[in-house]
Amino acid sequence: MLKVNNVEAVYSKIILALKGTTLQVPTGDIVALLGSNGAGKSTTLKAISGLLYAEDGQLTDGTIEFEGRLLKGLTPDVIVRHGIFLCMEGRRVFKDLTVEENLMAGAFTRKDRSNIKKDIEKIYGYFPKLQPLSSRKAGFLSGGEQQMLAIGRGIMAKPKLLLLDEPSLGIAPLLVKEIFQNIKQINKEEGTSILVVEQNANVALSIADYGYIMENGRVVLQGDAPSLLSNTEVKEHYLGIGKDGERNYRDNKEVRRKQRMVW
Amino acid sequence: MDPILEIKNVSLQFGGVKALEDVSYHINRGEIFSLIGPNGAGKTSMLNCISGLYHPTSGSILYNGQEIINMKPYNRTALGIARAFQNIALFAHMSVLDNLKLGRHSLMNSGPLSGGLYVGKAAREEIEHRKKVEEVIEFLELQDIRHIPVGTLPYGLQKRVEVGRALALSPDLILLDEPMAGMNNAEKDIMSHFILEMHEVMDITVVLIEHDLGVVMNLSDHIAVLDFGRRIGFGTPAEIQENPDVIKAYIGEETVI
Amino acid sequence: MRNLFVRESGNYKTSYLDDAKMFGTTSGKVKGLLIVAIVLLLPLVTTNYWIGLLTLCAISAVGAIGLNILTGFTGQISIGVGAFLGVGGYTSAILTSTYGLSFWISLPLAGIITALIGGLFGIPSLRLKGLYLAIATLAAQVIILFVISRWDSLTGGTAGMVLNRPRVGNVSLTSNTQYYYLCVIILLLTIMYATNLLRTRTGRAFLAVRDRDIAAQIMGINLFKYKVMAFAISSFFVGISGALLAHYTMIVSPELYNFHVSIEYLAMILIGGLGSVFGSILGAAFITLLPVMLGSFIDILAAFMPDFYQLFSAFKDFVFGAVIILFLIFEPGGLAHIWINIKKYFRLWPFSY
Amino acid sequence: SEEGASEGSDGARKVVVGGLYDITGGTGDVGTPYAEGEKAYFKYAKDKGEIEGVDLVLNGKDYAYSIPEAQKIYQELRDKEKVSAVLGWGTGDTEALRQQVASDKLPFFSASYSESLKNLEESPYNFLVAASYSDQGRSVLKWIKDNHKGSDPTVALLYNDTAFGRSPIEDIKAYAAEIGIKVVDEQIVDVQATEAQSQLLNMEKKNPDYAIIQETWGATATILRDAKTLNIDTQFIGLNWASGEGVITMVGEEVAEGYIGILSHALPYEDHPGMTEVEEYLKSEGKTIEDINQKFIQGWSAAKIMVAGIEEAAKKHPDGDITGEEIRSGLESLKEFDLGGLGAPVSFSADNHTGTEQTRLGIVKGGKWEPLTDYFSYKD
Amino acid sequence: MTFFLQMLVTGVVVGSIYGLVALGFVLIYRASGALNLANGEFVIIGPYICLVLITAYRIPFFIALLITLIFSALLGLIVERLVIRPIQNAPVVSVIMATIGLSSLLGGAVHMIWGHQTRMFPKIFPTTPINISGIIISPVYLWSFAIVIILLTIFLLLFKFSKMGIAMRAVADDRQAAMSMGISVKYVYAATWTIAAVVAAVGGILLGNINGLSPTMSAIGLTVLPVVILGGLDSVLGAIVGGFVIGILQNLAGGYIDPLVGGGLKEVAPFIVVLLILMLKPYGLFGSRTIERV
Ligand SMILES: Nc1ncnc2c1ncn2[C@@H]1O[C@H](COP(=O)(O)OP(=O)(O)OP(=O)(O)O)[C@@H](O)[C@H]1O
Ligand SMILES: Nc1ncnc2c1ncn2[C@@H]1O[C@H](COP(=O)(O)OP(=O)(O)OP(=O)(O)O)[C@@H](O)[C@H]1O
Ligand SMILES: [Mg+2]
Ligand SMILES: [Mg+2]
Repeated sequence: MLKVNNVEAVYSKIILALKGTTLQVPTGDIVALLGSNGAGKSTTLKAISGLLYAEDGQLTDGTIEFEGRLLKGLTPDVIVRHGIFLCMEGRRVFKDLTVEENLMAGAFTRKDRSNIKKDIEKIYGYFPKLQPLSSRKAGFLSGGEQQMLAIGRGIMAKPKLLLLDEPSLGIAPLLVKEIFQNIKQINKEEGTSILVVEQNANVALSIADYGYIMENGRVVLQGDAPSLLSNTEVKEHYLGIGKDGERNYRDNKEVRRKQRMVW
Repeated sequence: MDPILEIKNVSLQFGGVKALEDVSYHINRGEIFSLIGPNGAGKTSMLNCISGLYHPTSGSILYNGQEIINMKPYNRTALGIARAFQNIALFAHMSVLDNLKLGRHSLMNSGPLSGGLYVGKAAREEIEHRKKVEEVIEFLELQDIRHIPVGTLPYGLQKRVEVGRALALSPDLILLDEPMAGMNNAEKDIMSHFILEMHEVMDITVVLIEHDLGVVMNLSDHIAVLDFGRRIGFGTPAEIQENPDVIKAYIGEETVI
Repeated sequence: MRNLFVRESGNYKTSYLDDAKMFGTTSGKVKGLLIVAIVLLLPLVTTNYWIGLLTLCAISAVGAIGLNILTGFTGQISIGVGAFLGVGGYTSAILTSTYGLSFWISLPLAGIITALIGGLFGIPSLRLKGLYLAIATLAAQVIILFVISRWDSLTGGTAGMVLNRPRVGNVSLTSNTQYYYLCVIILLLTIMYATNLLRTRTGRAFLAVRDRDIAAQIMGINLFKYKVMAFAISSFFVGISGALLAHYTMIVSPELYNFHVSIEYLAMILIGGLGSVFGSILGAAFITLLPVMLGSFIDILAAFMPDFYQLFSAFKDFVFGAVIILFLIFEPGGLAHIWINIKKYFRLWPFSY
Repeated sequence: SEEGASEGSDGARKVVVGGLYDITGGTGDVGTPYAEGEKAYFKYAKDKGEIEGVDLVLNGKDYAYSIPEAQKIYQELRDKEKVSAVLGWGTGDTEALRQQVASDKLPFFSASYSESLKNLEESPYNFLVAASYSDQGRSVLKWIKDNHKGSDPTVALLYNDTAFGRSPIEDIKAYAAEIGIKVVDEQIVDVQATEAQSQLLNMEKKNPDYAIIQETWGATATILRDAKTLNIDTQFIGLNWASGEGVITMVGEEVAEGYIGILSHALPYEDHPGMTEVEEYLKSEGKTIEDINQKFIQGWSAAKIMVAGIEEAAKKHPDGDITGEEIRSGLESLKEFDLGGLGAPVSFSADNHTGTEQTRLGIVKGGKWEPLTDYFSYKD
Repeated sequence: MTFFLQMLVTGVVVGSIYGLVALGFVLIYRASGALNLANGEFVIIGPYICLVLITAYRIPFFIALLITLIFSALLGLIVERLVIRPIQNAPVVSVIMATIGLSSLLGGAVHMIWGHQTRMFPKIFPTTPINISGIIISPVYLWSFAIVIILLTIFLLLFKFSKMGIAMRAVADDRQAAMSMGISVKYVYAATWTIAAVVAAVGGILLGNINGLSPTMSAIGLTVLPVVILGGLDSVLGAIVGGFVIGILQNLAGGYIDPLVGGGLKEVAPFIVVLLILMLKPYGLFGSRTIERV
């Protein structure tokens, strides 16, 4: 349903962030996009949802195609109306709006306004922590609570394709699993296709059908989840399972040195 | 054992919400201490109480045995309590260098006069503190981005600068709020090493909030666990991993650590 | 209320500090000297009329730099500059005319007293933020002017007071050129101060307060102290500028310091470039000279169509507004930013750093 | 004209007079016709070759009633246009330029008739071409004294908080005391005021027989309107800027009916010998007296006096540039200079720049101003 | 007693007009977080157009009013499109600066088109004052009062029950995030500026009917600044309440304190009071406080 064909993107006309990225999201699938800091994951998502321009960025090459329609030149709001919704990196909740109002803002483009109340309850079902906070200004929420709210907004939008940028950021481990189960569930029940950017490769791949790995602006590796999980490269770098399988910092300093050189 | 920081029955309320409820624990000099708990448990609020941004509704906080509960934030910094924020709070358009220099603000003392005239003290001060700052840059390996405005750096590096700014204070106690959030494991490893070294080499006492239990269990000497603003566990990593409440509220049964 | 000074999107102005460092680097010093030389030689080549205008530019530049320290560096918008110019002017007027003090004593005193009053009206910044504070400063202006126009015994009320040009020994600086030199020298000192301030502890603290006051606190910055300090320092220069203006025009009266003056100064630093010392000067010159330029342009038009004179006079305002808007559209970074781009363009320019 | 005072066209001596107008500023409504009047007379005089061998130029600019702007423009007139005399406008700016014109030796008229300008030590180059505000006030008091029926009259003063508004107040109070009229109340009404009810009700408490208004048209209209609303029966009397056609159009006939004001100058529809010149000019421009108002006549008169001064100067100094100093002495030699009824005749001398103390009152009848008195001085 | 009541009533009705003008500020602030210093000019342009329609084209008042509002809406749209949108990514201070330029530009235009002299509206509202047991009100005031109340209710409902309310606040809060919600920032901006211009025009027409029209009338834009922050920059209700408070306060100050201090307080009092109130309530009476936490 989504086709990104070797896209190039620059910020402020100089910083080349994407150098020919190509990836696809088949209808009804969950696709994981992994990669280290600065790889260009967020940029890719921004490019898809048309938000690049707002950051003084541009697509200099390549095409993005959604359900056979080229998204070139469409403004973010139109793209959302076409059914692509991005949960932006770093939460970006509306500080001055209450939790409830934030969720309503998420449903802004929806026609079926009658169901909104019901769906808000559903969100509280997914994230019980938010229920008691419903009338509090979102700016006061804790980091994790804000993250939940951000994801909640995405679910409220009922998009065809949901783009999640690091949903597990700042979320407690128990909840991380829960959230990803919920994502899986939404994908099943609502048939929402999902493209998820994650640092926590384990969980991401655990629910994903397919995965891409980016390094400085390019897709360097791709494959279906199981194959990636078993890939040694991936294990070492993104699953953090050292050759000895266990991490231990306290001893052997030289490992530190070595690993730092990796940077 | 000699506690650098003692938290005694601290409670904090926001209108109806109890963010912290009668929390007590102590942090020993030179240790790495972790504060964990589910989202909204009150971890950041706790740090805010320590650094003076929130004022507890009751309780007391002793730093080196001195009551600091009524101290203004900027005075606590002067005592050597540094802080790196959960949501990056860098001065986005300033260079890495200037952000770090700002970290040393309370150690410098040139005023608007000497500064404006740029005579004697001010000039000398700038030079000598620049040296200190360079040490931090050296330590965190920020050399090649020294002059870049932090706003355009990728998230991971910004996190590192955030820590660097706290280190620039050459503090005795450093409060790190989720310094590894949004990093992949490789990057987490590196940050972990930095943390270890700042406590081993610079013997700084570290208070760490982190959701990656692997890291936490691995680095910490002691851990306090919060849930709904209450302390539900306190002890060594080993003890914490055995603590049923903690497992139930936070770790979860089948998590591999 | 979102931060009034930074764009929301990810890219940030980087020019603030670099600009300010203009005279900091060694090549900058060369440049500084060159500029000084040019400025000091100007009177030899231009007409008396132009010297007069340049004097006004220099005077408002001092004030603009002052305002920029408050608004550009520290992020406290002030629409009360007018009143503080007034305080400076009146202080000097009272000290020289009523108490017969020498200008050379009254000038610094004007600065200091304005600084005190400025600091006083800076106290609300303890609680007020952004536009609320801005309008509070407007209130300060209204109140100060009310007091001035009512304190007849001291200020001569609405009629105002007359002053004299300062004297060196027993020559009075009556000629435009002499006064021009005085103002330019003071401007140079102001520039030095501001640029240095910006690259040292206090300046950095100001910037921190502007961008993230909570984080600033954790850096060990006492918000209140620095905000009030910014108000005081800023007002000091505004006061100086006010005194210079008063002795130039040899009159002070409440009507001289109305709201529009405050807006003009705000315009200077916004057009010039927020947080840029150099920008403040460009802005001051721009806002002082543009109407004059337009004026002479109008005269040319009017020469052909005398009957349309009124129309043209209004046309002046129209164009003035249009120019400002076009500016912001094509160069939100302000004149200073344009300047930088120009310099980027002339890579090999002898004294570009 | 970069080179101001110099050989003009056809070898005539060129005299440039500067003008400070308010077209776009707070007093633009009266400032514009006044400026028109000044320009008109210069055009008229030039075309008619009023002064033998002298080429008259009026170079005026809009300063939008802002003092800083006035100062800038004055510099321009002095240094760029090289003017040798100035026709100014407002009280604030006239005051602000007083010292400068003195040190630059440029004769300065303005439409502001502050008593303070009479002081020759302080303002050696300012001339008053009509009765000062204070004299106007005194004349009003005198008129009240002479015409008031019944118990001794009480007066209130309404003005705004500016140099202009306060200019005559102290003198009025002093003179009132002198001739035994009680000033029972003073109220400040801002130039921009949307309503003046609190002031008027406070004034009403003192129930004065008369209220003297020193305002411009806008505030005057507000006062008269609210007075009507609150049906206050005080007789309002405006000084010259508070009277004139504008007030009537702004408040409407029935409210204006019976309002008294100083008519320092003639109204276009009055017939005076002086009007023939004006009509001549208007005809040449294809205009009628419908196109002008009293403020136009006021400007015209000021310009006429200035030109007369220049003429005297030209006579005295048959060749070379005509300097400000010479124009000043030229003006000082004007005696009982007759404006043909457009305004009171003026005389100046080396020790007196007060053109006249005479002025007159008018009253609104049926939506039109009618002279109530002839030109008179409170002294006689 | 009647004196007091008279002051009170006058205050309320004058205040209602302040409120209306203040509303213009609030609307713009809610969307752009900026202060529209051209509001004063917005206020005067409408009535001029209306006046031309009535006098030159002999169009009956209420139709003229309608056309005027459409004109004003267009004005708002054009301004948004040509001035505000191009700089929407610039810092708020730049937007404020732009409005300063705009005020000079529009002011000049008004002068060029309609000249300097004060123009009067033909009497639309009955002029004979209404006398309620000694308290006298001119009908224009009653009208404006009624209109303000109506507009207030409309807007409160709009913001309470339409998506527009949330959209506006979302945009002001974080433009980029708002876009990602599918909110069209363009649309929100255009809408706000349009509404603001219309509101201003209504205020201007009422004012024009009271005092007549002249370019200097734009000063009202500043007069109401204390009103705006007293009520709270982002509060519709605040604008109106603030208007009443200031209006009343002005008249009471004028009525009772002026005689003691020798007058002139009417213009200054609002600023003094606002300064004091702000020290107690830094975000005005109804303004929402900015949220900062780490
Ligand atoms: N607004 C911006 N202006 C300039 N450069 C930017 C901007 N945003 C991102 N970049 C640069 O683009 C590159 C890719 O950034 P991006 O945020 O896409 O990486 P990422 O994969 O999301 O990393 P992270 O895991 O830290 O989010 C980085 O080098 C970053 O510095
Ligand atoms: N200033 C405030 N006003 C109102 N409520 C607040 C405020 N600060 C924190 N809270 C509430 O207090 C609780 C604790 O917040 P805190 O940020 O300490 O959680 P946390 O442990 O840091 O969670 P996370 O791991 O998600 O960061 C949360 O429910 C939050 O909503
Ligand atoms: Mg990212
Ligand atoms: Mg937290």
